[in-house]
Amino acid sequence: MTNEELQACLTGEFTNAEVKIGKQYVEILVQADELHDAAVKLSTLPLLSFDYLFCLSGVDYPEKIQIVYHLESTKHRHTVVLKVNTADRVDPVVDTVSDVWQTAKYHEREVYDLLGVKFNNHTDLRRLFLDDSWGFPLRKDYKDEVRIVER
Amino acid sequence: MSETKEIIISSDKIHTDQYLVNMGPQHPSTHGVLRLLVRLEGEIVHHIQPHVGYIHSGIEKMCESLSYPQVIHLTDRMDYLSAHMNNEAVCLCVENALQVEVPDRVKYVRTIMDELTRLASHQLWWCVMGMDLGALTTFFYGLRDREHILDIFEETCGARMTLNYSVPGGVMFDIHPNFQKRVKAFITEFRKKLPEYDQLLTGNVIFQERTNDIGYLSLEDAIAWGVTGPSGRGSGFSCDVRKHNPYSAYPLVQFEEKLDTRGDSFARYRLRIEEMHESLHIIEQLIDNIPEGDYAVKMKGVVKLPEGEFYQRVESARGEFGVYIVSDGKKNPYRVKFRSPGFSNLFALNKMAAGHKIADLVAIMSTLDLVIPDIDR
Amino acid sequence: MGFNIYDFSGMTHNMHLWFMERMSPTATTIVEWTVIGVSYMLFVALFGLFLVYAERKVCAAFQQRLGPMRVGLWGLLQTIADFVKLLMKELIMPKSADKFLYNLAPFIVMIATFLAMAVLPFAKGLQTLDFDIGIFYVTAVSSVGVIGILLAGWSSNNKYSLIGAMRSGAQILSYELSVSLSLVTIIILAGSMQLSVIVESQRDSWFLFKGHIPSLIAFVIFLIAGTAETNRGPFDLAEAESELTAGFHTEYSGIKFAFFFLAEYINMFIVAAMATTVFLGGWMPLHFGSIESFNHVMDFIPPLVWFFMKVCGVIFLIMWFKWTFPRLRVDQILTLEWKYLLPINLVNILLMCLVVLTKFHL
Amino acid sequence: MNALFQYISTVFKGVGTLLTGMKITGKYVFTPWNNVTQQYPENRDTLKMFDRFRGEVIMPHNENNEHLCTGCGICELNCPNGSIEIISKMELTEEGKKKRAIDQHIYHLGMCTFCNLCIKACPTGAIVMGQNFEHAVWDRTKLTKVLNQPGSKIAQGVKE
Repeated sequence: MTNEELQACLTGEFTNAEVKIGKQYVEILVQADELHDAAVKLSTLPLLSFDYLFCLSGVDYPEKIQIVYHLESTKHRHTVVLKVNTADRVDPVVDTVSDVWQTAKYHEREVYDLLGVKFNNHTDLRRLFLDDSWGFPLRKDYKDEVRIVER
Repeated sequence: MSETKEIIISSDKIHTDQYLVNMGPQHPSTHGVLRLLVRLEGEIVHHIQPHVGYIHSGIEKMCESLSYPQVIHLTDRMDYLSAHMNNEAVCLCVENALQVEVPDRVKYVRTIMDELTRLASHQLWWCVMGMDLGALTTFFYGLRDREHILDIFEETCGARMTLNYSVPGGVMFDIHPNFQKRVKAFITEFRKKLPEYDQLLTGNVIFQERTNDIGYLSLEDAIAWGVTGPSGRGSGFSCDVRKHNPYSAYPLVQFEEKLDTRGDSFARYRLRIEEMHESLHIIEQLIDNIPEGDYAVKMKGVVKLPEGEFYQRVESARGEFGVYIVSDGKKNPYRVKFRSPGFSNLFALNKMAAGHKIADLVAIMSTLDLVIPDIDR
Repeated sequence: MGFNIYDFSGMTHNMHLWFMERMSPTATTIVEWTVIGVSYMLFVALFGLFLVYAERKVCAAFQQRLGPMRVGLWGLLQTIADFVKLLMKELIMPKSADKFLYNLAPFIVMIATFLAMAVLPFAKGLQTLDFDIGIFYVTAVSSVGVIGILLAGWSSNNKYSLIGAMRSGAQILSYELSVSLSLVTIIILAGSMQLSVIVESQRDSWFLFKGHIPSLIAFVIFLIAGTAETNRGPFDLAEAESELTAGFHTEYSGIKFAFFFLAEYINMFIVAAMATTVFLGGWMPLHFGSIESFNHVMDFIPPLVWFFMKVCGVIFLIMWFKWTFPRLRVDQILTLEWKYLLPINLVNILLMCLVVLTKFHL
Repeated sequence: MNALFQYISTVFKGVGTLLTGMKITGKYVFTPWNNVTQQYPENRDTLKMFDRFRGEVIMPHNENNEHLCTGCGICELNCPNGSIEIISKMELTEEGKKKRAIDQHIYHLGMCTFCNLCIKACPTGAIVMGQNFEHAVWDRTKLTKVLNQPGSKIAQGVKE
């Protein structure tokens, strides 16, 4: 599907979501509480069948933390960017999608490790790279006087 | 596999305990500081829990305080065996964001460099694969041939591994006058050496026994776990970014995306060997036709990306490498995320190796071709 | 004393008489034991060092390298330097190791190799024990070494060591069978288990040629099984570096490690020496039936040289295996033995019996 | 009978592949003149690095002890790791005008990643990559180098 078709299709399917065509991909911003349903829908609807999650990143914005899922359909070869904002920046919580795309299990652990986002229903939410005493280094307000040298 | 089952049944009667073995962080076959917590029963692997982070260097955090040209040199140090692909990914991302069209010469040179990097990486993988299986001589034959590629890199880029050759808008230097001659000499030489690889290892009956029907990964699992590169293609997952989202000079060349549906260690092995043939084929198509022109477009002194989010996918030697840049219009990126192929590939290891023996675990890990800084970043 | 490079029996006999004239029989026995013991130890140390050096050079040549080049001319003193280093290294004992067995294990391995060496005929008259069950004795004592390996693996209290030792146990017990059976093939041909008789009966032609195809098959099987018995690649599962770091000797350091290391190389020598004695005519020179002049030239080369030339040839072959093949997996190694080597061996014995019964070999 | 045939062919095929492998290694073991090892410290005289080789940052001086560095500090800005520090001073030119000049071009070799960004950015070509690669020293303070030689000054006619 082209981006325009995809946008039309997504707008029809996801009524509460905000769908727009970004610089490269179609972007869909869903509500935090609808994330899991949206993920299931995206991956199972035959017209969409986004079965391949190739990137999962968390971005720390001043008011919120945004989780960005880059999805591709190996059948239709179209790509979509699924976004979700957390309600709270300090103690962010979203649902896990690791039951939809297995690879998300470890990508979510990475996001939890570096940004402190808690994923509901995640089976094994532990820190991945750092030990438990670290802060969340990818947050913008993270300070480390010893290891980070400001110039 | 049938033997495996029998042993499990008989040990149920004896009531043996499972035990944990830490493979790594210092272990000869984890190729770096990877730690696998392996639950074993006798020789049989029941569960593998990878523990990563021993070489986590916070590259994504560091990038947030660097300018875009400076970010590139850090990407050399993630997957140091596909340094040029990583460089190129950032450059392409920046160029797309700025809507800069690079000269054709740059595209050709970048593509040749990509394929040379892929060859060098696969050569190192081949020799390490042999070494993991106990054939130490392959290690030296692979390194011997890789040396020629590193010499080409050194002559043109000035470094052997951490190339830092791509810059936004082009490449750092023009290709060296000897470049084409050397590359062609290498191709002729290596075309003679590749059949030796097959005779020494691929055809060997011991090697066949060690890899056939070992470490099966189904197509569904490969997609669900995001296993890309030759490892994913070994399961029939058509995931070659060069084909599906072509960049640089890849739209201009003829090459095949090799797929194998068997999904075992040997499929992954065979695909990498065939990718070496394909890489040689791609370079042959390009090397004589490098167009004249500038080796870089003039960029502003300070590269500033417009506000927004940019994503670029390239095919590194290990799989799909992605760069996700969030820009707030300043000269530093607001957030950089690297989608490293090794990260996703590693965590499918449990899926592949559970139920096999320790020796197979080592072989399977080899066929995944892990580079630990790529996983940890 | 009648030193004769072609026949040492006169010299040893004279030495015995010389001691007897001057000492009581008991003292003579003790002195002779000491002399023999010291010479064996010297031989093991020196030949072990030589083998380590040779392996490094040969392995380097296979891998298009130069090997050790820095210590001494062509790196000749490298292994001596390494040995000195190993002697000086601290002996580390794991905290929870079984101390007695941990210390005992390297000695058992070493003793087994010494025992096996006792019957090897180096040259005419240069053989310590000439049993009439020589071959049986060698196969018996060479499998004692596995006890040492099992003890080492178990007492180190390390999981890697234990896995390595268990693999080694399974492997050596199985391959013992093939080694013995391939030797049986030649015993049928020779009609004796006494090593000196076996060597003597190869005066006109080696058993490898005499026994036609069955003895060729037996030789190949002996080489494979012998390599497996010495725990060398491609059968080095017990110390599979990429899987078990160092296998059963992971926890050993210093001179105790050196014992295992040396024992491995001396075992390789024993396998090669047995192959030489049984299949390649021992210290007998190479003879071609009717070419008298050629046979005379060959006779001129002393038997010791012949023996060591053949041994080195076989050792080179074993090294060639190691530096070419990938390692087998533990179940494959047993499959190879029980599904391939053993049946082939049994059929081969039948063939050999046919050869002997039809007097085809004479 | 068929199974027996298959068994025998498996054995022969297996042995055949093993012999193929041994042929390859055998080919190399008996041609030792093809060895690829280079005896490094001995071949120092003949060892020549490629001209673009990035060994260390150096500042070439001419015979009058003059360099091309104006002390503009662009290399410092471009360095991703902070391995370059520029200490500039004010000098009086012949016309009596105040002009910025380099006092010390400090280069921390230990922090350098040889990315070539400083060389590429330098407007006057004052710093280049040197070919030396033997950087090991006993004391890490020796890795901090001052690139402009003592008493050196900027060459005539170099403008920012």
